[in-house]
Amino acid sequence: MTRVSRDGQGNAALESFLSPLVLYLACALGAAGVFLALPRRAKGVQPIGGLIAAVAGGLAVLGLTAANIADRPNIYFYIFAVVALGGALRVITHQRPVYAALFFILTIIATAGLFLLLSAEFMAFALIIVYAGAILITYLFVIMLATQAPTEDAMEGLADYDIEAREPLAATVVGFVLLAVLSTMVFRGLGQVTPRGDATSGDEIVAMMPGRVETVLRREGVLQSGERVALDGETGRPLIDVKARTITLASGTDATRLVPWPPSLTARNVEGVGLALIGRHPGTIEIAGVILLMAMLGAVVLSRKQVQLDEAEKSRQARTLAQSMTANGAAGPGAIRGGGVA
Amino acid sequence: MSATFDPLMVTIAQAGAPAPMAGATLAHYLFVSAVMFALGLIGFLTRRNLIIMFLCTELMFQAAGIALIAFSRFHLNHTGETFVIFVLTVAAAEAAMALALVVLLFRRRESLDAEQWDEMSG
Amino acid sequence: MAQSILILLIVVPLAFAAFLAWMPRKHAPAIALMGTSLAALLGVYTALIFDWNLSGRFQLENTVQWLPSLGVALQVGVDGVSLLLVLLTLLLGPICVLCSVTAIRERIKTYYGWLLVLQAAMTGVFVARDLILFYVCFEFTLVPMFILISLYGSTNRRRAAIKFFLYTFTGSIIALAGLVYVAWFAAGRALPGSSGWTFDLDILMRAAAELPPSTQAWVLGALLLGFAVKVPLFPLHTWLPLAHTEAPTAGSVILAGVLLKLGTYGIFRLAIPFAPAAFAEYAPMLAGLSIVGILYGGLICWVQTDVKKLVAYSSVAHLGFCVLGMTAGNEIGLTGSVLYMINHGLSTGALFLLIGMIYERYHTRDMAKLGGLAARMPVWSTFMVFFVMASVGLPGLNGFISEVMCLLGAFQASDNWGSGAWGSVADAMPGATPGLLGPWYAAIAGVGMIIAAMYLLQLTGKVVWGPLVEPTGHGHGGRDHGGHGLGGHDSAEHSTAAASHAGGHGAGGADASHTATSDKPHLPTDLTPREIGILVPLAVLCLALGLYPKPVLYAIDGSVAQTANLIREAGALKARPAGSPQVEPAPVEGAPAESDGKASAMAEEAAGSVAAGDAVTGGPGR
Amino acid sequence: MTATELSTFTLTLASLVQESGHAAPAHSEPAAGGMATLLVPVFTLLGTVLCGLFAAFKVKSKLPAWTTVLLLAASFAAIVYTYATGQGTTSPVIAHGFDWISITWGEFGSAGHGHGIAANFSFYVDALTLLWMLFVTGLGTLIALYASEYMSHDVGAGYCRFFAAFNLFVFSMSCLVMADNFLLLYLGWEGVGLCSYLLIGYFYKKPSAVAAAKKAFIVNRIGDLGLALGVFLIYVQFGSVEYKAVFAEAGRYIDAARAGHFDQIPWQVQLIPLLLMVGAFGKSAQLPLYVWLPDAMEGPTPVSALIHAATMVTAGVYLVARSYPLFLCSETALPVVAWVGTLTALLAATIGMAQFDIKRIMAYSTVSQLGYMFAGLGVLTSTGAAFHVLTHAFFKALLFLCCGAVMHGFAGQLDLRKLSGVWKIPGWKVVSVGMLIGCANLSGFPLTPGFFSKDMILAEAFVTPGMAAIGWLLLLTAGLTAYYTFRVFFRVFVGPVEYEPGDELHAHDDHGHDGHAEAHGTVHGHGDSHGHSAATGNHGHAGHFHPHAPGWAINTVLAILATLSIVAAGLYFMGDHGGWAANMVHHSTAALPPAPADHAAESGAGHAHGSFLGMDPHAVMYYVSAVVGFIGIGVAFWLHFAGRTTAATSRADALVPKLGAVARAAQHKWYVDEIYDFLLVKPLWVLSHIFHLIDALLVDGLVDFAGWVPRTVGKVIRPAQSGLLHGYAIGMAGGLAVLLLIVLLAVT
Repeated sequence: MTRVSRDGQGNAALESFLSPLVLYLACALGAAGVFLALPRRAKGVQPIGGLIAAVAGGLAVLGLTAANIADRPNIYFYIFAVVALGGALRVITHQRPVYAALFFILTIIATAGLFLLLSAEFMAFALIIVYAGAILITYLFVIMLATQAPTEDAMEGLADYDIEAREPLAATVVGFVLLAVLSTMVFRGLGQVTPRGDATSGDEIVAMMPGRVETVLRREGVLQSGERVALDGETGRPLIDVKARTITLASGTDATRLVPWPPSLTARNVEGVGLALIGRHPGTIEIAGVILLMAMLGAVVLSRKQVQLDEAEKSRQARTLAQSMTANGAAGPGAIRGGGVA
Repeated sequence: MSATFDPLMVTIAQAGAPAPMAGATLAHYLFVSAVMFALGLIGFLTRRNLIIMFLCTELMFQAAGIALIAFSRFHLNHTGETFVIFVLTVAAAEAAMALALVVLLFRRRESLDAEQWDEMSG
Repeated sequence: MAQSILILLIVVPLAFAAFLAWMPRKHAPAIALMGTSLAALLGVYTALIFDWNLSGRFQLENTVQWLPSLGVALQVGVDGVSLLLVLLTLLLGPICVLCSVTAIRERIKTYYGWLLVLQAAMTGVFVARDLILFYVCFEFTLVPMFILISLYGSTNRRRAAIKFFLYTFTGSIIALAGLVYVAWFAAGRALPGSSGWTFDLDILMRAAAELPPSTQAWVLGALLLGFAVKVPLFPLHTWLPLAHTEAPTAGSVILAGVLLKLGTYGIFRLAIPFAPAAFAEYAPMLAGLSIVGILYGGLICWVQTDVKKLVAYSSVAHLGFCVLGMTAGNEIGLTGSVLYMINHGLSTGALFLLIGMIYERYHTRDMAKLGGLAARMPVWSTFMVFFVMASVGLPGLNGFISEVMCLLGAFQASDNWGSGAWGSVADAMPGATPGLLGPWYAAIAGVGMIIAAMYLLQLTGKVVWGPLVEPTGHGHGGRDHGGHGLGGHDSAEHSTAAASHAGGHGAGGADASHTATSDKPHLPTDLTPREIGILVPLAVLCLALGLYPKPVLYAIDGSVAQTANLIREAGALKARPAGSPQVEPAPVEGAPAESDGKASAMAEEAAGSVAAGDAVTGGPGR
Repeated sequence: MTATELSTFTLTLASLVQESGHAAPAHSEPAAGGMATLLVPVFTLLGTVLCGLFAAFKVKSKLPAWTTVLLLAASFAAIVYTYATGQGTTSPVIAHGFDWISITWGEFGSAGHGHGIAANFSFYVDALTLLWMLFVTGLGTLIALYASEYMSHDVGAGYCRFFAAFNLFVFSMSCLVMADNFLLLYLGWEGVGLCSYLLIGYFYKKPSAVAAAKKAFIVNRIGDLGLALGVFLIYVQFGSVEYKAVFAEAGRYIDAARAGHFDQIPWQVQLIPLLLMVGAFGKSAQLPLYVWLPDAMEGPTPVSALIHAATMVTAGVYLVARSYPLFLCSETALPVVAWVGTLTALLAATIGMAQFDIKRIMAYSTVSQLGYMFAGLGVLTSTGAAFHVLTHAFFKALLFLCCGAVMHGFAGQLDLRKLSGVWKIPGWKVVSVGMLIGCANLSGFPLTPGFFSKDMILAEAFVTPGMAAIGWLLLLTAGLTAYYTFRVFFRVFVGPVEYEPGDELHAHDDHGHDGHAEAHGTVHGHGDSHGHSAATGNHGHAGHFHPHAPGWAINTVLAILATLSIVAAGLYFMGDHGGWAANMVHHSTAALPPAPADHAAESGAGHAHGSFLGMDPHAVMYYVSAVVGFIGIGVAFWLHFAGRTTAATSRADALVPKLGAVARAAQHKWYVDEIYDFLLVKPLWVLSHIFHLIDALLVDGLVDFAGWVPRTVGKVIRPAQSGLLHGYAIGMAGGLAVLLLIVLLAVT
C-alpha cells in the first residue's frame, strides 16, 4: 500500500506509536471489511464485513495502546471510540436513511463522550444539543419528506439508490489509502509536537474575576470580612498572580496581605471557552453569525421558491405525453397544440 | 490524564485540574478521528442518497471536531474548542441550506439519487 | 486644459458614451456625433497648441499616478507621429457616426456607445507614453470592434468576429510577453531615473538598448508576432478580409483607417526602439514577407468578386508597402511608412465608405451584380475614381508620396548588406540615406504598383464604368436600355430621373423593391448631401497631402530621424552573425468554437411543446 | 550589331560629345525666372475645378469648352511670353512654385546635398521645355476649340467631364515637361496617364472603351515602374532628383564618356538610362509596351489627336531628350533606344498597312513615327527627334482631327471600305485638303515639314557608324508609311462617292443635336449583316443618311493646323545650325553636336563618318527619301485608286491572298495582343486564382486548423467530466491521497 519511510527519525516516531506493519495491515483489513460492509444486494456479507472492520479497528487501536501502554487512555475512551466508529460504520452502511441518521446520533453521543474525556464539557453538551437535538432532527424530517412512496417491486420499500453502494472498491481504496497516509503523517509528526500550555495556563481567566476569587476564598475560609482582592493602583487590575499563584488581599484602606492560591480555585471549561472565543477569536463569532444569518436567509429564499420542472424533466414528460398522444392516433407536437386549442 | 487506571472514577470527565496529556494519548484520539474521517469519506463516495451523503459530510466534520478538541486538550488551551464551535456553526448552516436544496431537488426529480444530477457533464 | 488635453481626448468619448447610455435611443446618433465632434475639436485645439517646431519631442505630457507601487501610471504625451495619427482617429470619428445614421437601425445605443469607446481606446494607444496604458488600450480596441462586427455585421459576422478577436488577441498576448520581458529587464537594471518597476516608455527604451542581441531577437519576434497580426503581415492576414467583409461600414472604416495602424505604430514605437539591432538584422526577412504580401495580396485582389473583400485584400498589399518602408530603416523609408499610415487611413477608409453607400442601396457587394454605376450615380462615381486613384498611388494625391518614399527607402542598400555591387551609398553620395534593404526589394515591390493598378482598375472598370448593371429589383426597370443608340443620353436622363426620384415621385418598381427588401429609409439614387459631406473632407485631405505634404513631412521628421539613428547605431554596433536563427511568426489562431446551438434549440422546442401540452393536460407533474 | 561596330559607335559618340563643346549646360546654377510658366498649371487647374463646378451645377451649355479654350489660350500666351522674353531660351531658369516633397533630416541636413530629398513644385525652363510647351499649349487650345464642336452632342455632365479631364491633362503635361526634378516629372507622367485613362474611357458604357482605358493605364504603369526605379537609382547615385544637381553630377561622367572610357563610369550610372527608357517606351508606345496605343483610339477623337498623337506620347521622347546627359553616359542605352525605335517603327508600319479602321491606321502610324523619334535620339540626333516631334504633333493632330471630322460626320464610320469620295461631298473640302496635307507630311512628301524632320533622322542614321542597318530599316519604313498613309487617302477621300454610317457602337460620337438619332435608329436596325454586299445597301442608306459637314470650329482648327503643317517647314531654314528646333535643342540638356548636315560640313566628313552607299548621307538623303516616298504613294495609287469603282474593294484585295499568312498576321497585329495574353495575362490570372486558393485553403486553413485542434482536444476529453458529484469527489479525495503520498515519499 504505502512504502515505509526511510527516514530514521520519522520512522522512529511512527514506530514509537504504532508499528507500521500493524497500521497498514489494519488499514488493509479495514478496507476489506468496510468494502464488504457497504450496502449491497447480496445478503449476509455485510455483517461479516462489519466484523472484519471491527477486528481491524481493534487491531489498530490495541496496537496503538500496546505500544504506549504507559500513556494509554481512559477505558471510557475505548468504549466511546468503539461506539462512535461503529455508529459511523453503520451510518455509511445502513441501507435505510432513517437508521443511518439514528446511528449518526449514536456517533454524536459517543463523540460527545470523547469530548468529555477531553475535558471539553461545553463542547460535548453543545454537540448533543446542536447536532442530536437540532440538526439530526432536521435530517430526519427531510428523510421523511423525501422518501419515495414504496412501490411493489422495490426491496422492502427501499429506494434503488439506497440499496447498493456506488463504486465501493474505488471508494474504500481511496479512503483507506488516505487514512494510512494521514495516520502515517500524524504519527510521524506527533513526536515533534510539544504542548504549548501548562496546568495553570487555564487559570488566567480567574485573574480577571476577583469576585469569583473572593467567593472561593470565602468558601475556603481564607477571606476575612472586610477584605477584598486588592486592585493595582495604576491599572486597576486585581492583584492576582497566576504564575506565582498568590493573591493579594486588601482590607480597609491600605493594609494588604498575600494569600496562597486555593486548590479549588480553577477555571471552568465554559469560562475558558468563553474567554478564548471572545478574547482571542472574536472574528470567529462574527463570521459564524454571518454564516448563520446567510444560511437562514438562504433557507427562507429556497423554501419560498416555487419549484419549476426543469427542462430535461419537461422534455421527458413531454415525450411521454407525445407517446401517449401518438398512441391515440395524433402525430407530433402540432397535434399537441391542436389539442391545446381544443 | 492520570497515569493510573481507575475504573471506579466517579466522573468520566478527566477535567478538574487538567494535567498535561501525553502525545501517545493524543495519538489515540487522532487515530479515531482519522478513521472516522475515512469512514465519512467512504460513505460520501459510495452512497447515492443525497441525505446520507450529507450525513457523511457531517461525519467528517465530527472527525475534524475530535481532532481539534484533542489538540485543544493537548495544548491546554481553548482554541481548538473555539474552532469546533465554528465547525458546528458551519455544519448547522450547511444542514439548513443543503437540506433545503435537497428538498427542492427531490421535488424536481422525485428522487434523492445524486446520479440524477449530471448537468455539468461535459 | 493644455496639460490635460490628451487625457481629455480619451475621456470625452467615454463620457459621451456613458451619457448616451442614459439618454433615449432616438438621441443616440446626435449624442455620438456631438461626442466625436467635440473630440475632433479638441484634437484641432491640440494641434494648435502643439509646438510643431519640436515635433520630434514628446509634448503635452501628463502623468496621473495609477499604481505607484508597480510603477504604472497614466502617462500621456504626443510627438508629431502620434499626434497625426490621433488627428486621423479623431477625424474618422464623426465620419463613422455620420455614415452609420441610415445604415444602423437597430440597437443603436449599443452601437454608438461602443463606437465612442472604440475611439477612446484608439486615441489612448496613440497618446500612451506608458506601456501598460498602451497595452490596455491596444487590447481594449478589440472589445468594441468585436461587438460592432458580431452584432451589426452581415451574414457571416459571428465567425468573423470570433476569428478577428481570437487571432489578434493571440498575437497580442505574445506581444505582451515581449513587452513584459522588456519591463522586467528594465526593472532588473534599475537604471538611473527609475526605481524598480516602471513602464515609462522612455526609460524602457533606454534600458532595452542594453538587451543582448540574442534576447533582442526574441523580444522582436514576440512583439512582431503581436503587431504583425494587427498590420497584417503576409501569413497572418487571413482574419482581415473576413472581418472587413462582415463588419458594418463604420467598422470597416475604423478597421482600415486606424486599427491596422496600431500594428505599424506598434512596430514603429515599440518594436524598433526595443530591439533595434535585431530589427536591423531581421529587416530583410520582414521586408520579404511584406513584399510577398504586396504581390500575393494584390493578385488575390485581382480575382475577387466581392467589392469589399477586394478592398480588404488591398489593405494587405498596401500595408505591405508600409512595413517595407519601415524595414528600410532609413529616414526616407520611415517617413514614407508613417505617411502611409495616414494616407491609407484616408483613402482606404473612404473606399470603404463608398462601398458601404453602395451596399446600403443595393444590398450586394458582388461585382457581377453591379456595374456601370457612373450612369446612375455620377457623384458617387467621381468620388470612387478619385479615391481609387489615391489608392493606386497617383502622384498629386496622398498615396503617391508615401508609396514612393517607402520604395525609395527600400531601394537604398546598406553598407553591410550583401549588395556591395550597388556601392556604399553613404560614402559616395551624401544625399542618399543608407538603409537596410536593397534595390531588388524596391524593384520587386514596385511590381505591386502595377498590380495595384490592375485590381483597382478592375474594380472601377466593373463597378463604375461599363454597361449599367444593377441587382434585380433595383433601379429603373433592371438593365439599362441605353447602349443602343440612346446611350449618349443616358447620363442626362438618369440625372433627371434621379432628381425626380429624390423629390418623392418614386419610380414605381424601385420604390416597391426597396420597401420589399428592407424597411430602411429610402435613399436617393445618388449620394445625399450627408454622404457627400463625409467624403469631401477626406478628399480634400487626400489632395492636400498629395500636393503640399511639407507640413506633415516636417511634423514627422524628428521622430523618424531619431528612430533611423537608433537603427543605424544598433546596426553598426552589432557584428553580423552568419546563419542567424529565424524568427518566423507562426500562424496562431484559436478558431471560433461554434456554440452548439442545436441542442438548446431542441430543448426550447421541447419546452415549447410542453407549454403547449400544459394547456392540454393542465400541467403535467404538478 | 557586332562588337566592333559598337565600339566604333562608342568612339564616335565620344568624339561627337567632345566636339560639342558644352556637353552639360547645367553645370552652372540656373537662375530664377520664367515665372510666367507657373501660370500654366494654375490656369489648367482652374479650368479643371471650373469644369467640375459646371458639372456640379448641371450647366448645359458649351461654357466648359469656352472656359477651357480661353484658359488654354492664356496658357499658350504665357509660354509665348516666356519664349519671347527670352527666359530660358539660352540658359535654363528655374521658376519655383512651392515646396512639394522637400525634407532634410537632423544634423545631416545641409542645403542641396543634404541628407534628405528635395522635389519641389518648380519648373525648369529651358529651350527644350519651351519647345514642348509651345506645341502642347498651342495644340491644346486648338483641339479644345475643335472638341467644343465635336463633343457638342454630349453637352451636360459628359461635356464637363471631358473638359475637366482635358484641362487636367494639360496641367499634368505641363508638370511633366516643365518639372525641375524627376519626381514632379513623375507626377506629370502619371497624371497624363490618368487623364488618358479617363478620356479613353470617356464612353464608359462601351466595354471595349473601358478595357482599353484599363489597358492603357496598366501598360503605362509597367513603364512607370521602370521610370520610378530609374529615378530611385538617380537619387541613390546622385543624391538628388533635381535636374540641376543630377546633370551637374552627370557632367563628371561625361568627361569619361568623352574619352570613350565607359569602364570608368559606374555601371549603376549606366543602368539609369536603361531604366528610364522603360518608362519612355511605355508612355511613348514602343516595342514591348506599344499595345495600348491602338486600343486607346476608343476615346473621343480630339483626345486621340491631342494625347495619343501629338503630346502625351511624345513624353517618352521628351524624357530621353531631357536626360540625354545620362543616356550619353551609358554605353548601351542609346543603341538600345535606336534599335527599339526602329523595330517599333517597322512593326507598327506593317500592321498599319493591313488595318481597315482609319483611326487605328493613324494610331499605328503614330507608334511608327514615335519609333522614328526614338531612332533619331538613338542615332544622336536629338535635334531631328525634337523636330520630328514638333512636325509630327502638327500633322498627326491634323490627321486625327480630319479622321475625327469624318467619323463625326458619318456616324462613327471608320472603316475605309465603307467610305469613299468624301472630297466630292459638299462641305468636306477643308477636311479633305487637311487630310491631304497631313498625309503628304506623314509620307514624307518633299518640302513638307515631315519630309525635313524625317530626313534629319534618316541621314543621321547613315552618318552614325554602326547604325546603317537602322538607316535601311527606317528607309523601308518610310516607304511603307507612304503607302499606308495614301492608302487611306485614296480609299476614303477620292474615288466614287459612297458611304455607309457607322454602327451603333460609335453612336456616342455622333447623334443627338440635330435629330439624327431617329434616322440612326432605322439605320442601326440593319445591323452588321450587310457584309460585302453593302454597295447596294449604301445607296439606300444615303437616302436616309446625310453626313453632316463639319462646322466652323472644326474647319477653323483644321485650317490652322493645315497651315501650320506647311509653314513649319520654314522652321528648318530658320536660323543657322539646322533650323529653329536645333537651336532650341542646342540650348537645353538635350544638346548634342550641331545638326548633322552642318556637322558634316564643318568636320569635313570626318574620320568615322558613315555613308549611304558611298555617298554623303546628308547630301543624298533628300532625294533618296523623296524617291522612297513617291514609290510608296505610287503603289498606294495603283492599288487603291486606279480603277477603283466601289468603296469596298480595290485592286489590293486580289493581292492579299497571295501574301497568305503574312498578310493575315499583319491584319491581326502579328498576334501580339494574343501572345501577351497567353504569356502574361493568363498565367497571372491563373496564378492569382492559385493564390486565392492557397489563401483560403492553406494560409487560412492553417489558422483554422490551429483553432480546430483545441476544440477537438476538448471534445475528446470532455466525457471525462461526468458531471456526477461522486466522480468529482473521488477525484478530489484520490488526488489528495496521491498528493499526500507524494509529499510523504518526497520528504523522506
